[in-house]
Amino acid sequence: MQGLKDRLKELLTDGTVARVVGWKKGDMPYNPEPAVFTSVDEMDDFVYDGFCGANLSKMMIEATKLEGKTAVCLKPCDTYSFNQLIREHRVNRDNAYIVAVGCRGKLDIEKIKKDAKGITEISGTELDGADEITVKTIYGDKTVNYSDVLLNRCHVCKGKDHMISDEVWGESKDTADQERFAEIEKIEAMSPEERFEFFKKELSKCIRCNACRNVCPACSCRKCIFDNTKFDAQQKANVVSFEERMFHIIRAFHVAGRCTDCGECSRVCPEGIPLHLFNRKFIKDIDKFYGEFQAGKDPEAQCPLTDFTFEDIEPGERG
Amino acid sequence: MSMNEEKTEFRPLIVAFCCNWCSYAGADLAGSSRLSYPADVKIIRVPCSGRVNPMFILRAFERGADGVIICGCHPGDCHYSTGNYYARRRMTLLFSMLDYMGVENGRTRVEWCSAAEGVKFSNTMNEFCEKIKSLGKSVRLGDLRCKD
Amino acid sequence: MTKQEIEKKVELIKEISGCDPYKCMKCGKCSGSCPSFNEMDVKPHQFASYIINGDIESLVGSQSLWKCLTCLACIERCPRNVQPGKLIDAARQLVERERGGDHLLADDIPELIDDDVPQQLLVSAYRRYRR
Amino acid sequence: MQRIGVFVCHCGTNIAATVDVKKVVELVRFEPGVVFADDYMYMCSEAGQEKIGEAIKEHGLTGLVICSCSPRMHEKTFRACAEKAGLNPYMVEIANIREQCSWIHKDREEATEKAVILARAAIAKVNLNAPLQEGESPVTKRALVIGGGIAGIQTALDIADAGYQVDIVEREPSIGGRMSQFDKTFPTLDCASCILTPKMVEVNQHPNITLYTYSEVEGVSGYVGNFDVQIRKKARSVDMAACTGCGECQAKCPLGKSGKIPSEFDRGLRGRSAIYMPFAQAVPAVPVIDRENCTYFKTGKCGICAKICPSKAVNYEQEDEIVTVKYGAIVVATGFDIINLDKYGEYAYNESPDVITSIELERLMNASGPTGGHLERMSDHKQPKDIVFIQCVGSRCDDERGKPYCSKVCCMYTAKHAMLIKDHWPDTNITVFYIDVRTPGKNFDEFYRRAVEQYHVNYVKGQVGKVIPQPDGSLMVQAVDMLDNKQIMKKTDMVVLAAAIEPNKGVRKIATMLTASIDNNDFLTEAHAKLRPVESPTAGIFLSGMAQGPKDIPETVSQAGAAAVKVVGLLAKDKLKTNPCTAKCDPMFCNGCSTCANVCPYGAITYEDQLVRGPGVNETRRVAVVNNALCQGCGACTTSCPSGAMDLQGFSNRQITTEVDSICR
Amino acid sequence: MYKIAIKDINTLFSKIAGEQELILPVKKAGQYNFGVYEEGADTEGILTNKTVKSAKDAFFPQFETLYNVKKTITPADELENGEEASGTKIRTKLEVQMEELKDKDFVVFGMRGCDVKAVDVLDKVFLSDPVDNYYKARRDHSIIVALACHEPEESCFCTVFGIDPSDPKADVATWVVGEDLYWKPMTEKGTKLTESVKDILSDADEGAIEEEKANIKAIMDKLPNTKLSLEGWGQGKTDEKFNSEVWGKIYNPCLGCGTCTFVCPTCQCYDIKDYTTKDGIQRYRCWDSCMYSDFTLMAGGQNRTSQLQRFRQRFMHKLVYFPDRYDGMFSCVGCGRCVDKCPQSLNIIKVIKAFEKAEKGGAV
Repeated sequence: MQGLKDRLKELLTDGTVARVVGWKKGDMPYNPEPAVFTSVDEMDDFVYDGFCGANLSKMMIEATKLEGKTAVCLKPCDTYSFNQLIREHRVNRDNAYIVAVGCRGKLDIEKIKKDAKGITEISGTELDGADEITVKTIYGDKTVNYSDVLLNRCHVCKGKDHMISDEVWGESKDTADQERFAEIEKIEAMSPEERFEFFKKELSKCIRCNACRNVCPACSCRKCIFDNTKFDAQQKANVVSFEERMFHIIRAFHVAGRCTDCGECSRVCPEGIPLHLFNRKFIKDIDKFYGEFQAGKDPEAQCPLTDFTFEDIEPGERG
Repeated sequence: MSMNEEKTEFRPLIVAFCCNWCSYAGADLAGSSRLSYPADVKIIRVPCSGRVNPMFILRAFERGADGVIICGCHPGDCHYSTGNYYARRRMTLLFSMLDYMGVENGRTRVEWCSAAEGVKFSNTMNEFCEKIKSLGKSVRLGDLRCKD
Repeated sequence: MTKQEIEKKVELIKEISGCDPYKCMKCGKCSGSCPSFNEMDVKPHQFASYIINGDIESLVGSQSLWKCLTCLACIERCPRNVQPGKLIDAARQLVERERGGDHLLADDIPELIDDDVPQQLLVSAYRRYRR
Repeated sequence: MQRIGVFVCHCGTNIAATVDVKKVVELVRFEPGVVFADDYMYMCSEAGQEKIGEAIKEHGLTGLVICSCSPRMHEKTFRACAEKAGLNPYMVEIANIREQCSWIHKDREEATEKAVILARAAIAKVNLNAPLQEGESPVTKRALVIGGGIAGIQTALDIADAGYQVDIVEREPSIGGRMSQFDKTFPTLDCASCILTPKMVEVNQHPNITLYTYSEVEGVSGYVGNFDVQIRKKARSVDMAACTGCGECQAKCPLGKSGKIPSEFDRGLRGRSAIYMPFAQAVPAVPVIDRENCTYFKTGKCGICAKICPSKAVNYEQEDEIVTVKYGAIVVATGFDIINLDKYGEYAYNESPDVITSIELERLMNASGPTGGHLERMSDHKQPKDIVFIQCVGSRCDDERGKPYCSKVCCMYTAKHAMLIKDHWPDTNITVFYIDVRTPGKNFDEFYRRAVEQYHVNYVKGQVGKVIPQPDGSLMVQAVDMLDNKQIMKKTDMVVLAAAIEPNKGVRKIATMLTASIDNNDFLTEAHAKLRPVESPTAGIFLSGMAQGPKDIPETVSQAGAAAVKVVGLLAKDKLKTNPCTAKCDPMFCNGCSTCANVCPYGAITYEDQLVRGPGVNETRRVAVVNNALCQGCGACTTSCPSGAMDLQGFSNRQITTEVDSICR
Repeated sequence: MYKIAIKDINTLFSKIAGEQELILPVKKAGQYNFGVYEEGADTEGILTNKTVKSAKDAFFPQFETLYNVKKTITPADELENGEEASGTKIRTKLEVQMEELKDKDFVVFGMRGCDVKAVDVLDKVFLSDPVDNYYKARRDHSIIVALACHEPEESCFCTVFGIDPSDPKADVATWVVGEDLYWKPMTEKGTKLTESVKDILSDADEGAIEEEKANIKAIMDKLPNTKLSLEGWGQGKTDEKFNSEVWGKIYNPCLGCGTCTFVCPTCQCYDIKDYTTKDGIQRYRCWDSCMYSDFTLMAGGQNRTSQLQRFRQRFMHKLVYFPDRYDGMFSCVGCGRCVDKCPQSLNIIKVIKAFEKAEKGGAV
């Protein structure tokens, strides 16, 4: 981490970049926040460890509008999002300096907290840390395996390769140990009634805070259609079950073919709704109906929803 | 007594989005050929099936529709050459998602119907109405507030 | 035969053959191709109209059924996909089924095979007499 | 708030019989925005329209809802009526209570209820309508004709004669097309080149016509009135200005005599030189060098043509040239070809040189053809004594080998061939195997009957199953005579196949460039099969000749004239009115993500950096811009736009949503 | 002072729920949230886990209908004798149907010290003139059974606002001590409720809870954020804090989502909207968030147009404007929910610390 910090400071000092988009040390051992650093002094608070799960590519929409280059730390999965943003002309590639940082999977604090309240210190979460991490709490100390408390998305990791970079720092690890579509298939195998009950239960928790939307790098609209008074779609009435469904279906639909499956939506949901189940369903369908497609892999590839073939299957057919 | 029976019979509310060039004309042909279909079907004219935003479909369900059908030109015949191809992909994904969420498969449908297919239009509408009647009132996608 | 019986048989022929006799445009290419034409009392180009007109009795009673070599020439060349060969094969199966001779048991087969039987005939027989 | 007038039409009893018109009027009177509601026997009649006009003035109406027949029927009428009374025509909406209500429902109560709902939806929509102005775009007064066959030639001449500039792009070295290959034409039997050549010359000399031969359309952009077309002028290797057309070069070309290069014009029945004019009367009379076969281009040696050319016109250094020209209208006259017969093994076309297609027969009978007009078998150059004609080879075919349609001209040209042969060599025995003889047309059936009655051509109802080449060089034809119910085994000297015709292969590429639609058989689609038969659905694109469907020469010429009139009608305008129901981008919401441009079939969306100012926003950013003249209003972009920035005027998101709401109320 | 064995706690809930509505933490799809108690519900973990949203919904629901307007149209031929259709052949009528106010008592169980204090904050807003009838009705009928925090978490900092998590002030206070839940009525309402469930409670000694209280205090002392200083915040600080450059440095990661405002027990902003129904409109109100770009949006595009302004607004309101308006009372109760839930790990503690650091001259 120190090496990375030094390198970023160097980039700032030698004028290669005007600012750095990275993570800032939190006030607790596990809550670093995404931040923009503009000076070497500020960089003292820079941190990169297992809790730096946030996908910083979306911050580059604003950052690359500013004068001078912006350095950004992107993990392998974040680079897909960045590529997708390039494709949609949302970031200015020329104004970005991509430091591709290594990743051995990111940690889910909720999983750690499940049996560790009153955390005061966590050690061993750095990129080159051990397989075990130590959690100190006021109620006693605990150790857990790094791989046991990964974010769900890391279990279906897309791989350790960065899709775009200007320089690479650190080693990455492919943490995939689960079938990407296993969760989807499990739901598909349920009866329609069971599926309906499942989603009703999950979605009824939704508080319409819009965290999923606002964190999503594909939801990069300047103004969301749900905030667009012209569409007459704005609603904040969360208890009306239809609203959440409409919101989540349409949100997933709008990012279909553009979603890189970065998993930020599920990570940030305050109610723990597995929102990726919607996006991943579309990805699965697209793969099945129109051939395999990974958004953000190739910035030139045509999005499946703005494309067609004469032989496409008919709606309602299940392939 | 017969009055009561009539009232309890379920009359579905069906919204049909028809493209101006083929299906709307097909509906007109069904009309001028006096091919009847239930009055439960209400047609909204759109320039092209590619104009049908999934939000319109969900909106219809939100407001109490029991079934939504989208009619467009046959693939290859789109007045705008490609609109229905995009619509086909969009609707394929949307319908699959609705199915995935446990909404009854069959409340939504896409049918390609040309300006010459008045018979097909009428048959399709009759069939779709029957299907929706068999599924009953849409509950899973409806907005609770729309209920009386 | 009653009207219902005829209809049933027509349906059966259509089902077995998978062909639509109504597509015939009476071009005669089948008869122009048929090696057994002179042997037949009902000519290949007439098959479709016999079925359309419901004259099943004459068709199944005709010699043509047993004169067709199943050479597939008419099936190959029919421009309308009516494929008279398949129609006549279907009529033949209809007769065979009524006679109860519409299937072979695996145990019966060795007896039937002698060295002169061409492989193709066996395959053709299997196809025709399977349940 | 709008001031809406609702007018409910009885349509005699068409509507009133099943819909309680008076009740509809009463029930919609209280809808938001409605200030006036009335009914009338025939709303579209003069009196009905007057009533509407008066109401607009008297009640200060800002919007109209007409509950009547389909908008496809009378929307235009009522829009014009509104405009006459000073109301923007796009403030009119039609509730279709005839085709989609009264005509299909029997129960009066039910129909009335539905009529009210449809009216309400229309009212809700009008509440959100905004006046739209038709835009204007200028018209470039020059037309392009793609294809220089008889269809293209006639269209170009007619346009040029009307006083407009017109260019012809022809892929081959000469114009003339298929007709120049023919010997005689039915039903009058005049010589094809006698009637075509003068037209070709006229084209060449017409001050208003520019010829681009040996050229291809490379790219098309723009829209009706304003097309930009890139034309590739392939390197001819001969200076058009210097060449006198003396023909020395082709006479001296060493490859000329070898017969190694099959002549395309003669359908491969003889060879040609590497520097060549396809035929003697070629226009322009300037040869081209076929670089693929020319020894000079292959090995760098030879160069005889350049040496002997008296006017030093041969130029090996010439390169392809691309010119971009502006046009107001484009006519597609790409013509036809016959299908490939590889899949028809039973006719032995690839096996025997004496099985030929009808076009080959044309060349064989043509005085300027490979045999000098003497009919002979290609195998032994003997004159055939017995000829069999087979009709419908690949036409009316339901499988993938052929075409499902009737090729339309074969029956007539076969009768023509039979008669011509009988005329020259009366003792030739001719048999025609046919499925049906189709001769609708002026003097057509008489023509066919003459072949039977006067020339005793043997017409046999039945088809040939197989043609078997015999060791002695003859052909055995196995066929059926369906009327005699006899199979025929017939020995003959020559078999002529009436192969199905199909659109020229290049048409698919051209149609894609023009965004003109084609049908499953690759024929260009008309805007309307009956009412707009020479126009493509894409504005500014017109159809002429076989590219649109099988037809004979008189029909082609009349269609060519019709297309020309349509073109002239377009070019005569200084400005075009554009459809105002186009897409519109709200820069405040636009992400500049290019999704909409990806789905636009007309290339109507471009991106530019625009200064966007609004609450909290003051920056220059990439936003979508719609070209109103190009946009046809399909709305594909609006659905693909995730932020809802793109909207369609006349069918806006809010308008459709409100219709949905209103119907589902 | 009473007690009940925790293993029998469902009996207590059943009893309460039998007499009136009971709202308590409910586990649904892996998350705890306040909800209506249903017979036989799984109450495992509800005594120790923090809910995602606070109990605010019980008094000020995220969505509530205010009234309906109904339009009826009667054709003339259907009018009853004596009714008159004036002018036209149809009579239309508009009716306003007020939503009924809460008129039955209900119990909220399991609110912590912070949540209870948060209700005081809401009271200031909704019960001062003009009084909000919908809120008042709910408050009048609510009986709060609070629960001392058995296991405070590292995000907790209620003591900063003078709240004692070991001794919640409510109608009834309860403590988890060993295998038992101790129960102490504190108000008249509380005593009445206790009377109704007395037969399933047993008498207990007050001494037992003293140890639990001391425990809780000791834990609170050890927690990292309980020493936070509020110096420099409160009344009269508007100009100084509003114009500070610190905001510009720290707002950046804020997504502008509404998570913090929706999980907050004291955020009280709402929006009122109309929904078109079959035959009229329904006027409802729902929570709004000052983090949203369409919050208090006016025709001209105002009010706050940048995320910096919106971000500043929320914390200024909690720590400066509210104290200014209500005698120094902060509208944060240190429950720590926003600390737990912010997608970007941004929170009020970081804001306060950033200002502290900046005032000491450090880089922010």
